[in-house]
Amino acid sequence: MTIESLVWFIPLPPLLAFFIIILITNRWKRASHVIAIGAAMLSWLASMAIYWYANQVEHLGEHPISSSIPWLPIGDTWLTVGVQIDPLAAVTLFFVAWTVLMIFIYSVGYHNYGQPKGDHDRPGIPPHGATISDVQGHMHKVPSIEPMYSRFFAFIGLFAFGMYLLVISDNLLTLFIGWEIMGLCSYLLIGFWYAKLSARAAMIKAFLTTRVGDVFMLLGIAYLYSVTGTLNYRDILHNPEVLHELGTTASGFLGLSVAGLVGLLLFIGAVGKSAQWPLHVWLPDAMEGPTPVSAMIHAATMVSAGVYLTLRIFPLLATGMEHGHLTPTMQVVAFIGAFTALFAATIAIAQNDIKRVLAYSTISQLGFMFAAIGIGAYIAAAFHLVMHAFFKALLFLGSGSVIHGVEHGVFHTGENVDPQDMFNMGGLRKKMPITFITFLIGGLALAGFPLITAGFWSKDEIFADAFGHNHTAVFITLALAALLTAYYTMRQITLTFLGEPRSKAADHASENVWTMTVPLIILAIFSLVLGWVGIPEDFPVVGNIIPNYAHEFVGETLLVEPKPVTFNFVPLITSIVVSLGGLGLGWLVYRKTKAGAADPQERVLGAVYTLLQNKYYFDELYDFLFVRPAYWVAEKFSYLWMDRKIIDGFLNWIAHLTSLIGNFLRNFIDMPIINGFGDWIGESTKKLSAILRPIQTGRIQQYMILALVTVAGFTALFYYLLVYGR
Amino acid sequence: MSDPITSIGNWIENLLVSLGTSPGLTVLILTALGVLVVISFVLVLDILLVWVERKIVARFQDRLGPNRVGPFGLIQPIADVIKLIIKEDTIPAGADKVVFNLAPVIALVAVLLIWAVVPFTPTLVGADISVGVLYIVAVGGIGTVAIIMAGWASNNKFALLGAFRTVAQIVSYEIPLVIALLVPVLLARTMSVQGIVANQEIWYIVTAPVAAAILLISGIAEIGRTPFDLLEAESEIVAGFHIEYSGMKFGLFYAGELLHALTIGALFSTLFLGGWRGPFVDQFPILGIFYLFIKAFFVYFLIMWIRYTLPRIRIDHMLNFNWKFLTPLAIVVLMITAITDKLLENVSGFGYTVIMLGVNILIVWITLIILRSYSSREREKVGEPRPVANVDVSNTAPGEGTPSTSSTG
Amino acid sequence: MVPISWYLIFAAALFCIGLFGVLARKNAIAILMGIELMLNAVNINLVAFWRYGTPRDISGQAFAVMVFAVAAAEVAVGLALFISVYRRRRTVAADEIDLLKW
Amino acid sequence: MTIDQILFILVAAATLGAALLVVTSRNLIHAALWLIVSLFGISIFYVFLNAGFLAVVQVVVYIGAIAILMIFAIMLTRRVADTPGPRFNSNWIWAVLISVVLFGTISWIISSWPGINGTKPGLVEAFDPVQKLGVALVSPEAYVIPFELASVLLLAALIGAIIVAWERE
Repeated sequence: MTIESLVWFIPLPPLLAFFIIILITNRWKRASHVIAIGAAMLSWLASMAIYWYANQVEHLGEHPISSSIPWLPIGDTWLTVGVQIDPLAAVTLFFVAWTVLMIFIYSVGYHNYGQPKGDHDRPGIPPHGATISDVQGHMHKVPSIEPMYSRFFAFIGLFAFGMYLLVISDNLLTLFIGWEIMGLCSYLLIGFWYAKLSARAAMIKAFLTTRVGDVFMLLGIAYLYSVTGTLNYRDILHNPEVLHELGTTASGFLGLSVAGLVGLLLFIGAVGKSAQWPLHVWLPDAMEGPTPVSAMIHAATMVSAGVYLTLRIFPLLATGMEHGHLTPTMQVVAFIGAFTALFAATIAIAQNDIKRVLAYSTISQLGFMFAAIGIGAYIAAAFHLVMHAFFKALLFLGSGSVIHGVEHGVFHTGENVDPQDMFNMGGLRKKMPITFITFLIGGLALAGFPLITAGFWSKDEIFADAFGHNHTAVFITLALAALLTAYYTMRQITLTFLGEPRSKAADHASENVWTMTVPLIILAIFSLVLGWVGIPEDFPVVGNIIPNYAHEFVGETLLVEPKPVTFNFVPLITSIVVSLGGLGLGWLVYRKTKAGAADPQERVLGAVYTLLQNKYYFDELYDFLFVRPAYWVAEKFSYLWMDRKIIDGFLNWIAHLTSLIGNFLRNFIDMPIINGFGDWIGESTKKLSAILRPIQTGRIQQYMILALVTVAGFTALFYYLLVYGR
Repeated sequence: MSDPITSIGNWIENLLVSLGTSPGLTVLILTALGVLVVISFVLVLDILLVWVERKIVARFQDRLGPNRVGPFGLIQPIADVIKLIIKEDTIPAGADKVVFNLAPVIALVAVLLIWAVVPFTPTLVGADISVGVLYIVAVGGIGTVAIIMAGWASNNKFALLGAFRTVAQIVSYEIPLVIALLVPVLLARTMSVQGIVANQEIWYIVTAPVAAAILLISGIAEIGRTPFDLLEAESEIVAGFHIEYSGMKFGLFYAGELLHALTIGALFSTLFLGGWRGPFVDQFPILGIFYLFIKAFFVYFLIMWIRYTLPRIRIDHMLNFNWKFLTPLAIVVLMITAITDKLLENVSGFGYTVIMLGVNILIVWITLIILRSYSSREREKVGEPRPVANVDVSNTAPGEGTPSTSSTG
Repeated sequence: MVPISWYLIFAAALFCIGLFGVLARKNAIAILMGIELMLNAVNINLVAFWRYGTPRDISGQAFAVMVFAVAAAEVAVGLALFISVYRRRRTVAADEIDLLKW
Repeated sequence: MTIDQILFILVAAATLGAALLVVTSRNLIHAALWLIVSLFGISIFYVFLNAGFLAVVQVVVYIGAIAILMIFAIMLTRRVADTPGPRFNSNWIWAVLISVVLFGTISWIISSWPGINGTKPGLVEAFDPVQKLGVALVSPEAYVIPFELASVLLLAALIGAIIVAWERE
């Protein structure tokens, strides 16, 4: 099988797994997860093979692995769909494959496979735990298996299919298809425990918010197709004529060029998907779903998809960019990115829910990437995307592990505490060491701890680019955001793992099964070592040990390979200072937090703290701006006035008229004439049948005799006619 | 002089022809004579069987058995017969006299009829009809009719029940019997019993042991001996279909049963043990009779062994055993034998035998594996603990409320 | 030497007896017996024609075998029907099973 | 009057007599037993006609299976099996009439058939009807389709009988 067909093969296993589980094994938990993980494993193998092969190819950027088939006839041409692996797709494939596989394996343990069925678990609510009696007859409360276990694996299977499709596709259309599939899956998975009101609200919120972005994105795609007549990456993004054409013609909208407008529209789609301000509101609520889902959405797949798309269309954004001077669209991107980075970081410092903190950190990290793209730091963005995928997946899975452990404690003690609130935790480093170590690694990576962690290198590169192309505003904003990032990361780690347990549940927390810990370890390793592939050559000391693989490999994707910025100490110092400073600050503030004590920030920040804790009241704002008016319109205008008065009134009038006519017809035509005739027919039939009835005696032998006599008579007749007749 | 019986036959024929009887009549007379000879021979043998049976059962039960009348009690059966004859012959009230009296006769005749196709020597066989095997089955059917006649005519609940049981058993066990019979037919390419024997250079018990086993088992069931003697389970239905019979009528049933056992033996040895085959039989065909009866008695002994060793099984077990095990196995054996035989069309005698034997062993092995898994499943189904009485009734559906009454397994 | 006509006449007589049974008997099972007789008469005819016509080709016997199969099936179903009728209505008299009466 | 003619007449008389008793005897069990007798006679006819296979199959199928089944059914419906009362239904006159007329017609037609006095063509030696029948039943250009159909029919009848006679509580 050729390498191209192998590419085609990548997304298929998860899809098949989805159908098999849904249709066949949905009652059979073991088979379900075996199938799902097997599928993930296959895709992983294929992806790794592709990745390895892609690394062998010289100038992959010019000659990507691609093949395509005609799909839809449009007029006289065919709309072709195909697959294409260029460096960007290759690296994306790399981290998607790894994280997806890890998450699949993790989910087995997370949903308590092998535990007894719950006492009164119902589908649609998280398992409440089961009561088992051991040999001495002691009753124990233990976690119980998820009632909709198979369903979950089916969904994430479909989700993985969507992501793979999006990554390998060679045109915006199939990318959009994968995009929407993921939208659906996130909807289904956020609302996985659909019996929880909050989950329902969250799923709808996520769906609608992303839909806003998707509408613009679809507009952009349609516009692009109308002007270029194709959606293929190669045809648009890889030939200078088209790019220049697009870049120079004005769209007549805000003075943007066509390229700029299309880029902007697509970017809005990415904003929706990647939860950038102002469409960020859905992501924190998406924490209602099971933690593997959070990891899936916030690290491996969905949010990355937004960045991936923006990276894809980078040539569109960048066309007409003389060196240093940004196009308006890129300015928008840079602004949104930088702003979101800071904005989300500020919110994150005031959250107590362990997963929400991570959610906001995700938003802010994505902000970093967008900012990087905005300032043209293509490679840095891609690099940070990969790194972030790994350590954020690690962090989410780690937090899930923490929650799981604390839940175990809750079951054990029967104490009624929220297992997600960091203020109920503490001291978990002794209880769950593996989780602690891995989480610590992830946290440090997120905070950009110097030299040893992956996050440091990627972030440092972003800083370097921002500084090197002297976009000072962006640089400062990102620096602040990085500081806050380090701060809340440390806050989280301290509250969760360090210090003394702040609740009996936390005291009784326990380490989880290997299916949950092994993925953590693997991801942790990646979050440590992977950064070293992106060390700039001219970095002091370690610079020349490893070639700057990320730069060489990913850089090929573009037509004109961006040259690395010359090394400068300012950004390096900055990133080291902010990370270490933030970490230290976080530790200082939270190192001795007592049980039930209020958050120390409250004293310092005061009202601002409340503001932050309520996320700048964005939900309320949107509620006021959009939701209420929508309700109002629906209630007052559409329902009462339009429906009731106008439409119903008209209909009632028609109905009245019709009934009048009907009555007339009935009284003067139907009853006398037609019915009379009908009745007469019926009556006469009755009389006739009354005469003929006695023949049917119901005695089979009489029937036979009758039949035989008749036959005999006919035989005689025919015999007479045929033999004597002649 | 190597084949006395045939020569005697020829002599009588010549005599008749010389006396001037028409050829058709001659054939008729000869046939009648032959039938007479065979029947009387077999019946005398039957009287001997009574003694054999009683002696052997005595040995099995660690007794001496009849030893008063005559040497080793050899005259005992004669005494029994006399007793049976002089016993009062009762006919129950409300019985259907004709049928009642007819039943035992038919029962015995049905057994005797089988001997018509049993070949005694290469040259001596009652009627070498081309569908001999099928004939055997057919005659078995007549025996069934006799039993049901007896059961119905006795106008007695137990008799009727016994008849029902018997017929159910016999009719169902006829199926594996017939299929097992088909295996030798397949191997010998003929339905004529004589032909089957003639084709057995290697006894078919070597080439088709599984079929032989099936035939033996279902044969025992056919004659209704332990472990299949539900038709006369004393503990349940007093004596089964012949509860009302006394005197010689009962004697006929009794003789019929004994003889049937021996007949099954003869059949088995004919179909699977090479019938009259044995050393020197080609020179002296008369030896065939002895060989045949030696083998037949051996099988008869086997049957008795089983009878006096095994307990009686329950009726549902009996039927399950037939329908769920014996019949499918028989069908499988028949098919596999046919296929293998077709595949081995041009394989020499020895290799053929070896492969056939191997195939049979394979079948047995697989069957055992299946049985083991089944039995283990059964065991755990039986072994699983019954739900305790104090289950949480709140979330159990009504009906499974008091599970202690519902016995598992 | 028996001429074929004997067989044919015999078969016809058997057939008519069976027919009479079918038409006249009260008990449904007796009616089945009549049907069996009729079928056998037909079989006799088939085999006789085979034997006297062209014994080389076996069609006559083949048809007879088919008739056997059909007869067996018919009896099985018929008796099952009568048993269930008996369960419901406590009778197997053909002229009392007249639910299809007007 | 050769010997096989005598045999023929004897057997035919027995068979017809038994058949008459079948349709007339008051006690159904007797009817069934008589049925067995007459079926046995018919199998003897098969023997006369050199159809040994059919003869034996006749005994197996009819006596071994069908008759037994009938007796079973009779015993299961015993309450009405030996009730006194008319054994014929109201219009048995018609039945007699039709039967007699039919018999007359058939015999008349037979007598007017040219090949009435046809005699058996001699069977050549080494001609095994059983083998030939077996081949014919499974050879595609002969009767394999009807054969399979018959087997399917039997299976259907089996299942149908079980379903119909099933006692549902």
